[in-house]
Amino acid sequence: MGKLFAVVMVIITVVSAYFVIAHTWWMPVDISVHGPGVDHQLEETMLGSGILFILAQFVLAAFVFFGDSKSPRKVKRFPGGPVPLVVSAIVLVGIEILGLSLVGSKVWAAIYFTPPAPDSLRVDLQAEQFAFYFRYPGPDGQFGTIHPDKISDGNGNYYGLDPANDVAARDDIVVGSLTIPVDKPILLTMHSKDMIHSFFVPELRIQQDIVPGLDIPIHFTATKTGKYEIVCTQLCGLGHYTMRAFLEVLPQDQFDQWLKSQSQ
Amino acid sequence: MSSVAAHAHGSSGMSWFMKVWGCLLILTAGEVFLTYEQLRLELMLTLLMGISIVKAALIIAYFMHLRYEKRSLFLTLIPVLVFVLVMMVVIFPDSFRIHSLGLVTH
Amino acid sequence: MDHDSAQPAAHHHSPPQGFIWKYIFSLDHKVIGKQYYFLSLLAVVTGMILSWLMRIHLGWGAAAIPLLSKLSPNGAPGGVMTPEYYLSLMTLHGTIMVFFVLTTAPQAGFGNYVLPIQIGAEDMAFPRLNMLSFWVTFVSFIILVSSLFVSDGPPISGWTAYAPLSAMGSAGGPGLGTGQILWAASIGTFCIGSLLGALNFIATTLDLRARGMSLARLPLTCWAWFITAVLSLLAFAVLLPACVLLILDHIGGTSFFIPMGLVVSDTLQPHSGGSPLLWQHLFWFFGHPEVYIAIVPGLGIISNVLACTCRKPLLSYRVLVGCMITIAFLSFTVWGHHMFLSGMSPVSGLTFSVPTLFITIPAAIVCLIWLGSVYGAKLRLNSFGLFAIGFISVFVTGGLSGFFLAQPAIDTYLHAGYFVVGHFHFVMGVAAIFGMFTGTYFWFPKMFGRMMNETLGKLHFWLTFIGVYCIFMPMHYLGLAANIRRYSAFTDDYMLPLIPVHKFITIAALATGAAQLIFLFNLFWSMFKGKLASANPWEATELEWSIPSPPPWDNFGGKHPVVYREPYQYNIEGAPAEFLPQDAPAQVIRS
Amino acid sequence: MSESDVTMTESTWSGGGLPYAISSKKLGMWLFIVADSITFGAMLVAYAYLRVASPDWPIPFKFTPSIVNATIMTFVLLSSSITMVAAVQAAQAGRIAACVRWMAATMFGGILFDILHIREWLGLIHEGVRLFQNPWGSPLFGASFFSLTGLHMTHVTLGVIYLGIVATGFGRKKFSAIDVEVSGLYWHFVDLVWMFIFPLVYLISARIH
Repeated sequence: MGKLFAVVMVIITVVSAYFVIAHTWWMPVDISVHGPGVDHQLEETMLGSGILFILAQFVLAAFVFFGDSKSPRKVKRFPGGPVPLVVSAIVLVGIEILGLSLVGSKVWAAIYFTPPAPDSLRVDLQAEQFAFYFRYPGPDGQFGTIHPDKISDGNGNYYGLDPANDVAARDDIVVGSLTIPVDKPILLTMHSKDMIHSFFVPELRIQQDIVPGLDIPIHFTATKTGKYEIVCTQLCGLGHYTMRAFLEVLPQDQFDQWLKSQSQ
Repeated sequence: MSSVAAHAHGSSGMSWFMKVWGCLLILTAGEVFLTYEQLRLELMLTLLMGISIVKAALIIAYFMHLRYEKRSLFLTLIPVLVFVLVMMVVIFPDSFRIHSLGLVTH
Repeated sequence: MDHDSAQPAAHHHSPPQGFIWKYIFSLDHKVIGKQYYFLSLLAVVTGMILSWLMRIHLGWGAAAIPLLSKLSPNGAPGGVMTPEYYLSLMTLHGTIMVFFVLTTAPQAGFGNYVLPIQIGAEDMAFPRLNMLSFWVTFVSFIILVSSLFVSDGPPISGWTAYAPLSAMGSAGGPGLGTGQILWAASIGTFCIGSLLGALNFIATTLDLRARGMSLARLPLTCWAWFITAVLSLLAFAVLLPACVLLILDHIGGTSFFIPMGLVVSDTLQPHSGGSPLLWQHLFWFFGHPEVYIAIVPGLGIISNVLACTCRKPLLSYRVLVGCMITIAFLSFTVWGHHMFLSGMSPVSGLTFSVPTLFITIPAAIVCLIWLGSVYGAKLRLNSFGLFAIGFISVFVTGGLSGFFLAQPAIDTYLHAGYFVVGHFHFVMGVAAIFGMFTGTYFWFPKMFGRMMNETLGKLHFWLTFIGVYCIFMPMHYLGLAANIRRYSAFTDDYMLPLIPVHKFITIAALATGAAQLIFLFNLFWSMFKGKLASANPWEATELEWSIPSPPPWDNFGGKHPVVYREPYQYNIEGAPAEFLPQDAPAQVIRS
Repeated sequence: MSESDVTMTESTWSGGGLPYAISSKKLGMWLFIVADSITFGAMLVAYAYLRVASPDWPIPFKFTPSIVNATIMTFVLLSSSITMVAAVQAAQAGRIAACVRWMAATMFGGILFDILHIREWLGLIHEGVRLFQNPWGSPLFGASFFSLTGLHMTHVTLGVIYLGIVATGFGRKKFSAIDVEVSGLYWHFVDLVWMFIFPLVYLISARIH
């Protein structure tokens, strides 16, 4: 039975590892400036824990393979006793942890601790049950104030703007998908009108919960043009799975043209 | 062995408890006095919590007899309790975050 | 020290009379342990059926499940479930599995049955409280299940019940009115039951140990139950007020978890001032220790059984105890890693990742000590031995994927995907369930006085072991491809190519689930028809194997056992016997 | 079976005795108190968290009558603790009648506390304070005030019932002095919690001028 276990264990380990090594299912290509840091961190961790995974399962398989109860030999103590194992675990895992934390904290800092570039394009995101709405400040560069009592999906005032009394609100552009210029820093301010939602673009390597009651800013720069999906990743109600929007990264001139066409 | 019975028997024990009770009343009066003085909120909060912890310690030590039990009981219960309560304080940065990121709607 | 207080509280209650006092409102820890065990069994079957339904829906969304339309005409018209019904099932699956299976069976079930015997006591310290704990837990289960039958159905907010979705009432979606209140009431009740149980376990372990059973001689199972009880006592005390506040948000109109200016279906909500993050903090302050409440008893059971399987002492008893205590301590400092992307202060995120990563050190040491114990062993691989070895494998696998999620930078990508689902199912679900299987195969002869069928047991192991890898390993791949969890269907373009993987998982889940029928058959068949068990069929050393199977109602028949040595003394050099029971004096063994 | 086989590393922790030299019931009550402290701690932390986050938190308590009333309540509760101490002393000395009398005095203190508290609640409700609104500012003021003091009042009320049961049982010699002492632990704990609720809920919400 021990030998069978060892064989099964080895097969499971090899098959499990194969799909990771072959990248059969893997992250989509990164399109952000900070993304390579995330990818690198993930690959390093995959390498470290992959080696540990294979090693641990193989060693377990080997010990079980040779641990047959029918052999007449006596039981053997593990050479050296527990101390070398404990010390090496503390040292090796400790070093791994410190390394990962140090490198990882830099990646995290690049996303969250750096201030947005002063020339960032400011975009507002409002999430509601099962839709994202994006808002551009328009020619005046200012966002109109949000009045929750004026929010109405019925008459299309998704943001609760009051253009009659609020000058800044008059030229705000509200659209259902996020269009941004390539290679330009974006400052996205997120808020939610009802539940907790989450903004996730796998290609951008950015995920952030959108919490009602908080205006959470996040900034990024996209490096490749194209059309990508934005998905909601925080359970927000029965239509959670349908909640998505598109991110379109355009060359600067096309973006300017698009923005112009929207403000008319 | 220092059991409760050995320590707190008879009237001498009771008069000692009355003194503790007196201390508690005086500390309470002190708290009310501080309130009347209307100090800065942070300062007042620190002082009030300090006094409250002293009062709690008096109640635990004398009324609840923890002082007369084996030291190991104190060493088991109180550090665990303090540790868990102190860990809860870690949530406060997010409370202040509501100030800086709170939704501006009006 | 006066004489009276130095004696362990003896419980000379007379043997119970009549069916009700013997089997329903019994004060006997053994009966209560079995009651917990069967409650968990009922819960795990329910939870598993729910997961089957969910898996079928994820693999074949349009497929009609005929019985389902009868069970819930609203939730599954024509047998095809609605998105909200999927979310209801998901919520119930999570809640039932986490609370009524992972928290209940290993700790309250096996712990109740085995702990008093292993420490040489007649019963728990507070038998009446023990009975109360069970019935409170039972009531809480009934409350939870009753949410299936209210008109709106069970809540759809997941087992984490994130506010404001869970706090807003039925405006937010189906099941969030009465169903959500029932959920919160059920969990609040469960907290009370667990708190009472926990203080009973702690007092029992400290006060009722037999003479010679020093802390350094406690079987590792007892250490694990003791540590888990401490965790429960501290963690459930936080969830309880959180549930009370959530209920108040519903029925009192308060807004603890709901901020100002929310608009749901074009209606401005009257709430103001609350914070959704407050719920998450309170919940995860409980929630992370809860993960260890689920798994630490497993660590204890596996350590205990591994020594018996390997026929040699564990590589280091003290290191294992130390690691379990360290893990328990650290579990109170890491809850923020569930909230890296929740809008929590990013500085806190970084701070929380450090203790989270550090918790891997004691966990790694535990695994290494187990591996070192398996080295050079004379393995007796019967059903429980196989499950114990299998536990090591799945625990390592699940633990290693935790490495990724502990780092906020990587969590940015993996946070809400199937990678997380694979991770926690391996490390908390499968590992803990393997612990329960191990415990069942190991203690069944003691609990029911009969042996389980070994062939069926081994068949059950092979199907389950291969099955869980087929189910949960592909989930990691799905997560790497950014497949989002808690979706009732995959409509996003980039997720469409992943649906075949979901189909594979569904088939694996149905097959593995079917394999559990073998276990259920084995369990109930053996209970009545199994071979009669001897007192010590596994030649183990702990106290429960020194008394008849099943034990008499007062465990040791009025005798007071005395403990002479550490547990797990197998194949000791120069010892007079292959194994040395804890309570046998040296000269008895020699003769 | 020879005694020498039992090697004892540490006498009190090696089994066969009570390591803390207190009865299991008392240990159980201490453990309950730890858990309940954390429950109250979590409530107070939640209250503080919300209060810090709300700029419009009202400070409505005038010195008279609110603070004075709360101070009297504190006095009543502290005094009921000292009568409980006397009850435990009497129980340990075997003076059953005296113990029952002191416990009755303690229960009277608890009931008086409840009455003063309910009177205060009614006053606030009359002023328009509800769980979900109040005339002065953040609606969470009423929510946290009523839930915190309500939880405490529930503890006081249950405590009065608990003391009543123990006193009756002790009077009929069904319960021992240890049971009285354990009920005393609970009562002092209820008192202790008030020592934090009093400053955190009342004193820092006081409006003097």
